[in-house]
Parts: sequence; C-alpha cells; structure tokens
Amino acid sequence: MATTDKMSKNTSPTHWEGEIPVNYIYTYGLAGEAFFRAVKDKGTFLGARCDACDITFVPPKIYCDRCFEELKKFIDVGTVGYVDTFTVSFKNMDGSDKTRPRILAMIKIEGTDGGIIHYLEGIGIEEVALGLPVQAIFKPKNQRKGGIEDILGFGPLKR
Amino acid sequence: MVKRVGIVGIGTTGFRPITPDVSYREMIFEAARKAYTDAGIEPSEIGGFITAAEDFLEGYSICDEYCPDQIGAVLKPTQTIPGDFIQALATGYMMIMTGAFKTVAIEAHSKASNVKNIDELMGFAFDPVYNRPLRETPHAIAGLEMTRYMFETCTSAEQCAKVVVKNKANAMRNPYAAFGAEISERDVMNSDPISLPLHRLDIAPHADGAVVAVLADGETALALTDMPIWIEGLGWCTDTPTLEMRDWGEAAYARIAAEMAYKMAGIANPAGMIDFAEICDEYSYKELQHMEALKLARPGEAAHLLESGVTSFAGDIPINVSGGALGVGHLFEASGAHKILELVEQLRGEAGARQIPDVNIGLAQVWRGVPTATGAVAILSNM
Amino acid sequence: MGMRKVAIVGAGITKFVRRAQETGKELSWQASKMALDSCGLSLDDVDMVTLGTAPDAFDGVHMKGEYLADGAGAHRKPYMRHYVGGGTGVFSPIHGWFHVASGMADICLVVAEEKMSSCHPHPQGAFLTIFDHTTEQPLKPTLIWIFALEMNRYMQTYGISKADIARVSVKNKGNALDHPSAQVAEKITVEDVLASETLCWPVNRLDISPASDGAAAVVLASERVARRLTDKPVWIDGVGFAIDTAYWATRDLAYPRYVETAARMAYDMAGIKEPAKEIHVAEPYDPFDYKELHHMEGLMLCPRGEAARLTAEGYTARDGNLPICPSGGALGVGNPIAATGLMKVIEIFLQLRGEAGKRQVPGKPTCGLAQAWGDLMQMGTVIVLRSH
Amino acid sequence: MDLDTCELGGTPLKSSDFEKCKVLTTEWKPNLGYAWDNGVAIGRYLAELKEGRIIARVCHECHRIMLPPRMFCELCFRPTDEWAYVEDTGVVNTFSIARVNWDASRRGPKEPPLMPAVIEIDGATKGMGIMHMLGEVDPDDVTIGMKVRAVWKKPEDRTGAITDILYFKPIRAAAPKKAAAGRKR
Repeated sequence: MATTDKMSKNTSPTHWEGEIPVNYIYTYGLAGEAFFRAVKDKGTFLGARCDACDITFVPPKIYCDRCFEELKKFIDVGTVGYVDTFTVSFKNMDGSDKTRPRILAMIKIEGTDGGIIHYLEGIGIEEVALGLPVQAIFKPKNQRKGGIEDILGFGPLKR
Repeated sequence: MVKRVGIVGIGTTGFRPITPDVSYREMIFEAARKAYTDAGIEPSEIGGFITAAEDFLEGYSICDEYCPDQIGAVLKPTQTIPGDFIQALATGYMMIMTGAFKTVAIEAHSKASNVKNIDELMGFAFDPVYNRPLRETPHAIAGLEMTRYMFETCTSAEQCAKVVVKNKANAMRNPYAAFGAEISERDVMNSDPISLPLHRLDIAPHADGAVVAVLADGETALALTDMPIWIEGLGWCTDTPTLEMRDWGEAAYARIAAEMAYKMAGIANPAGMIDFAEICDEYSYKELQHMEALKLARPGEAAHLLESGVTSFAGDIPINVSGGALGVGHLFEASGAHKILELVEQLRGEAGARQIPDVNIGLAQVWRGVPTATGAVAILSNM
Repeated sequence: MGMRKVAIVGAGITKFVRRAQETGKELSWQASKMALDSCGLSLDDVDMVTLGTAPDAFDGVHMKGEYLADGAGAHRKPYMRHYVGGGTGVFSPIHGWFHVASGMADICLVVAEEKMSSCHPHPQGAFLTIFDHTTEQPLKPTLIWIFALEMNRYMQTYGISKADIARVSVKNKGNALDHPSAQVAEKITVEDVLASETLCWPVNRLDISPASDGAAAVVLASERVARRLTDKPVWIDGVGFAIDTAYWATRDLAYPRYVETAARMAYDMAGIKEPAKEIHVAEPYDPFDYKELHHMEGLMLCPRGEAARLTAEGYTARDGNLPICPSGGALGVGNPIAATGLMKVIEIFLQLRGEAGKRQVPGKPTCGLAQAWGDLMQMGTVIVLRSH
Repeated sequence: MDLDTCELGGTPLKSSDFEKCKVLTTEWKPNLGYAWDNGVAIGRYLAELKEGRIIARVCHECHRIMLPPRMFCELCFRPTDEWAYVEDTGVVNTFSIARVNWDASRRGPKEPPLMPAVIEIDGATKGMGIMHMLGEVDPDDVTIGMKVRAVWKKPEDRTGAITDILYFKPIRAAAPKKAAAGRKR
C-alpha cells in the first residue's frame, strides 16, 4: 500500500552494493597517552583520583566525569585486581567462530573504582568466579608497543 | 502556555527480517502516509519533523541529508536525532511545549538487513583505544552484564530463557511481528553459545520496518481526534560510556530515566499505576533487569514475577505483549517506535488479538544497545 | 508569543587545530568546563545536556554521541545528540532552546565537537558517502564538486568573478588573526587566493576552510536563572531551521532558499521585519568563501547578487556597516564542523556583550545572527540573539 | 569573559609527530559494507539504464516528470502515477573542472581533469537535473547552457548502473569562449 506500483515478481528485487571506505588513526588523548606509556615502559596501570568525589578512575581521565574538575595527577594503581564479571565468548567481532572459546572478564583493579576488560589466561572455566583475584600478564617489554594488546590477559594472582 | 502533548496519528509498515521489495524511501513513505492519514493531516500542515537515525546503520556519512522527502518535510524545520525514537519523541515534545510548534512528526526505521555485518558495525561503537582492538563480539558486553545481573539478583539463565519463550509466544498474536514462535526454555538453552551465559536465542534478531507518529499540542490534538494518546511522562538518561567504570549489575540509565518520567507523570507507585509495559528485551535478561530498574519489580524479583505469570499476556502487568524485540525483531533506532506503536494501539483498543482489556496507562522503555548505557522511558495514557 | 525566554549565559571553546592530541571526549570536556566556569556553574547545576557533532565518519566511532557523553558532562543526565550535517553547530543552541523554552530544563549545557583528524588519509574521504549510494557514488564524487558546481552556477547567474569571491577569504583569514582559537589566520591578498592551487575549478585551495579538530560549548538558562547568574545575558530571540529536498541536482543552485526559509522562521519569532537594518553583526557559515555571499543573500541581509559588491566596498568588514564573520569564520578560525557553528554563536554572544576584545565591532551592537548550513547543500539553521 | 585571557584547550600535533611515533596511536579499518535495497523506482531506473534508456516518474497532481524516478511525490505527498521515458540529451546547468580525486589525492599531471556537471535532462520537468560527467570536450570549451548527449557503454558492457552512461558530450561544437573573468581553469 501507500504507493501504487509494487514489485510483483520475486525475481525483481535488486540491491546495490557499496561500502564506506574510511580508515582511522586514533590518538590516545592526554590520559590515554600517559596510561599506555606506563603499560609500555613500566608494566603497570595508572589511575586518576578525584578526592572530592572519592573515586579513582581506571583507565584515568583528565577530568572527573561526576564533578567535572580537572584531574591532574595520575597514580600507579598496580596490576592486581579481581573478577567483577565475566563471559565465555565464542565469537569474534565479525561473527566468526573463535578457534577456542575465551573468557573475557571485567577486572576491577584493587583499590579503585575501575579496571580493565581483558581475557583470563591460565584459568579454567570451572575455576572462574566473581571476586577471583587476578594479576595482569604483559608481553615482554621489548614487544610492547603501547596499546591494550600489550596486555596478554589476567592470570592467577601469585602472592 | 501548552499544557499537554498527544499522539494523534501513527503509521507503520510492520516488521520483517528482510524487505527487498522496497527502498528505505519507499518503506518510510508508506509509514508516513499511513500516519498522516490516521491523523487527518497533510505534511504541509505539520510544523516540524524529526528522524531518528544513525549514519552507519543507513550507510551514509551524513544520513540527515536523506530524511526529508519521504516524510513530506521538504523546506520544513527538520532534524535528525541520532538516538532512539523515544529520544526523538522527547525532542518533539519539547518543541511543542515551547509554543513554537503545534504539530511535529517523528519517524524511525530500520533497514538493518542492508548492513552486511551488523555485529562488526556494533563493534565499531567501542572505544577505539581501550576496547575495540580486542575484536571481541559486541554480544560479549551483554554476556558480561548478564553474568553480573544474574549474580546480584540470584537469577538463573533458565529463568532468562523464559523471557524468550514468553515473548516469542506473544509475537504469535502480533501480525507486525517477524519472529513469533512456540519454543521451550530448553530450546533456548540448547541454542548455540554466543557469549555464555548468552545463547543465540537469548539475542533479539534484527528486523526491517518503519514507524511514523504525529504529535500535537492539546488543543490541536482534540481538534484532530477523539482519542489522542497523551504523553504523560518522559525520561532519558546516559550513564558512563566507559565500560571499565560501569556498574555492571544495575541498569542505572533505565532507573534514572524512569524516575524522571514517573515524576513528570506524577506516578509514585509504578507497579500499581502502570497497566502494561513494552520494555527493552534486546537480550533476554534485559527484560528482567529493566523491570527492576523501572521499579515494576523489586531487585531480584523480576524472574519470579515472570514465572508466576504476572508479566504474561493475562497477568497483572503484561510486559511485551507485542512480542518485544525477541518476538518482533530488534529495530535499532526504531526500537522505541515499535514500543510506542504498541502502546498507542493498546490504549486506543485497536490491538486486535493481543488487546489487553481496560488499559489506561502504558510504559515504553528502550536501551540503545551495546556498548551504550543510554535509555529512555515514555508513559502514555488515553485519559 | 508568550514563550519562555532563554539566554546564553556562558561559553567555552578550544583551539581549532589540524590534529589534536586530545580525544574527542577530552576536547569536549575542555570546552564544556570552560563554559561552566565562565558563568560560575558546576556540573551539578546542569539539568540536561545536548551534543552536536557531525558525521561519525570523522571521529571514527559508530554512535559517537554515546562515546563522547562523559566528556560532554552527560554523566547520568538526560542527554541527547542532535544532527543536521554541517548545520549542526548553530542547531545546537536551537536544540538547547527546545530544552529550556519548553520548561523541561532551567539550565542546559550545549556542546559541539568534531575530531576530523582521526579520518585518514584525509577527512575528505568521508565525504564520498554523503552522495546517493546508488545513483551518484559510482561516479566517485568529492565534496568539493558540489561546492564547485554551486559556486559556478552562482557566479554565472550574477556575473560574479573569482576575485570578487576571494575577498571573503582575505577578509576572514585577516579577521581570524585576532581570534585565539584560530588555525589558519593569515594576512593574504586576493592574488594569493587566485594563485593558490586550483582543486576543482572554480574552487582554489584558499577558497576553502581547513579540516580541524575542536570543540565549543555554551550554557543556556531560563530567564529567572539567567538574571541571577549574569547581568549580561544574551537572549535567544529567534530560531529557524529548514531542509530542502535530497534531490539536490534538481534545485536552483544559485540561491539557498532553505536558508531563506530558516531565516524567515527566525525573523518572525524575533519580530524582525528588515533584517539588513535590524541585524548589527552576523556570522553566516563560510566553509567556502562564496558561501558567505550566498548566505548573506539567503539571510536577506542584502539583495540577491549584491553580496560580492558590498564585500568589495568594505560594507562587511569588521568596521563596516554590517560586519560579517568578525571572528574570522570557518575560513580563518578553522572548521571542526559542529564546533564551528557554535564558535559563531559564541562570537555573537561576545560581540553583544562587548567582550570580543580586538575583534569587537564598533557601535555597540545589540542584535546579531549566526547561521550554518549543511547536508547536501540543503540545510539552513539560523539563530537571532539580542542583548536586551 | 575574554577569550584572549583564557587558557584554551587543544594540543596541536604535526603529521611528523605521527610518523616519528611521538604520540601513541592505533589504527582501524572498519568493515562498513552494505547491500542497499533499490526498491521499485531505482530498481527500474537501473534496469532501464542497462537498456540504454533513462526513465522518469510522473505525478499527475503537480504534473512534474521527475528524475531520478520516485514512487511518491515528495511535494504532493501521494503516490506517483506513471513511468515516462525521457531523452538522453540535456543542458549543462553547472559544471566543474576537477583536479582532485574523491579522497583528496591530486590527479597526476598526465591525467585529464574530471568534469562533473549537473545536467538538466530533456523531457523531464525544467530543472530536473542529475549529476554526471562531461567528456569529449576541452575543459576550456565547457559552458553553462551547453547542449549535451549521453555516451553509453556498449550494450554488452552495461550492468544496470549510473555508470552505464560513460559521460555526456556536447551535441554541437561549443560556443566561442566568453571573456568572463577568471575563466582560466
């Protein structure tokens, strides 16, 4: 309805194929630059503290998104945390099957209000539980480029 | 001063998994023409126009360019809201409340079938530095949230599966719905694992279709129709986009949006006042999580209400009698449009086989999907 | 009309640069924080937030309004993104006006952001896909084509030369020398423009504004709140917007009737009968130099085909009868699309408050206008501001 | 407030800062592929192009013969009524001489400039133009108002696309150059 002439043969429909041909290079921003320099050079994580709101951002921000004050000082928050939540992922972003299912987890970094989303490594599905303490595993320093891929995942905490 | 805003006309194409026989323009024209005929108004008489759309879902760099013709908005005050239809509805409401517009038409549509890889497109919304390089399926974000929600509320995956069973069964009564089915909770649990605890059937499949609604100020509304459907409450809210700083168990965006809408509508006791609701069930657990955020259930109580039949078609607060996104299809920016359509048809008593008897106040709620923490709520009444 | 009065009470802006190190979120915060500080407000005081930003294809994030939310001050607030292509920046305070004039908000933060440099190798690539995907994109068009086609038609219709048009670029790049955000301010001559590289005749490189990163923000308040916050509120007296058909090749390219339609809406609301007399200072959108002329005519600030002559006579200079783009415009300050439109609104805000410093136009202006334009040369957005 | 005394955000980088890795960056090539439904009007338009014809759609209310064809009239807001073939000739409404490709790369010194134009098609309502290319004409000889005719691909090479028309070429020798200012291209 609404228009008068319609397709009446199922051989008629046609479509036009195309794409949006764009490429991107993203800077990490002021906070992201500091965070990933610390990952790359020191193998540790930085957070940003807002005393007024009593909140520690990981990853850090140059502003507190609650009160909007500038956060000038980044602090080393270490690489130890615990599983805040997790999922067993079978698919890649493009919908294809992973070669093996992987445990993706939100790791809350100890003593902060944030953390890192990354894979659990060396922990079986039956061992995972909310609250499980874990520790970041980094690539060897000479292979780190400054990016989330510098982190291989999180493994069991070695005290 | 404008005191009230009502919906005076609505039109839709219905929803199908694919729509190869019509272009997006032809599809939207059909919904618009029906809405204007329903309202008894021509687009030349309408004060303003809004389309709810996102560029990359349309496949254009500036999709706003292509919004006017098929809704009759040439040389008219027209804008795109890159957001859900209910956010566009809020803009339309505010436009009329300024006093500068008597009528506003709002359009939303989905041509999701035209996007070759919709999962990858959803992944393109991830933070490019912290999240996207993992090339993880966007459904994994829902998987993370589902685990935490189930933990905090002692809800099981089997209970979430019952949402799918209910909604797909409801959709069997809805001629607009694309994914009605009679299935069991075991069928859901046995479907392919995507990002456990999420299975394939826990995830709403996408559909195509268009909806157009016409809003009018109170005086104009009563001149146009005997039964305007009044906008009593609106709320919209965005929680942090930073996944790492998110409160994973609670849908705070839905709670805060609902609080805003309830306050505006003067509703102190939502579970007692709301007759029925269409709420976001893009993933099965989302219906339960959202019920609690909307205060239609206490924390941890949603699954029990579902199991005891309170939210079924014949229950006290029917939820997603249309079939929801699980039964109708996920419509992206038109998700809220489908829910408003259902509210209007129910409140007018035009819902046919799925008509709930004696309803006066309905609630529609949407979430913008992974990875957002944005949602909106609308409360409509026929009184 | 008995509508609630709405004022601009604060403003903030970043530098406009070709490539910013900051993320779009960080740029948004820098501008928003400055805007709130300028009127002594905290984020807590803000009822609602609206964000203007042009295509996702620049920043390279699907649903970028969602991505930018925390930097724009949206945390757990009612927040929405609005979008009218290149017209977005001037539409931003219009969308904010809906929030406040409707009574839904007393204080609304309006943010505009663009980070075009993420798009590689050049943001121009993102413009291929503004054309119809089936009937036009296979011809491999660039954005510059449509400007060139429109400019040529405009020149032919009114017998205007490239040199006539180049004066706009000379004026605006010169004006921008006094703008602290400016990216491409310089003192140049008409000859420099004509001698610059021909990209798509009749468009030369210096006829065009650059690609930019930047953000801007304003704070809108209801009358009661505005009077409490400042003794110099600037009132939004008229808003207008209109879109023409997407079938752009079927339109009269010599005249922007969508700008006229938008302007008439804004003038009606503001009670303006003779715009050329009642408007004291204007910031029409100037991503290409001829567009300033085109838009002056669409805004009815001068008769059709006359804008080039008036520019040559100095009528539109900062000390002329009707100063046009005293900020330096997109041609001089830079063009981070949505942020540019809001930069223009901020310029009028400062001019009407007498706070434009070295850019201040003489004669104590009390009524000004900002305008933007976008999509496939089809969208006009107009805002009329008054200081009393 | 005074912008001159404010500390403004925005940290400028040079392109060499990227090349020398002075700042950390990450790259992404999104997979944004589409298969857009043509629908009735554009489906027929493309099918007719394959046959070497240009088809339009007529509205009986406003009597416009519309190109590209559409199943509804956007002004009368009603269904359009019938198909109508139009000519493959037209008039140049405006044109450009482009030395830049779609991605802002420059055309090489030996590559001829591109000549995009808006062409008002004969047989359609006055002003109904389409964007296409000009060819077989010296850039200096192109004028607004010039009569042109479509040059089609060979029938066996056509695919049902706007590019089934290679370009439009002048019907007669171009008029002598006008001495308008700045005509050097």
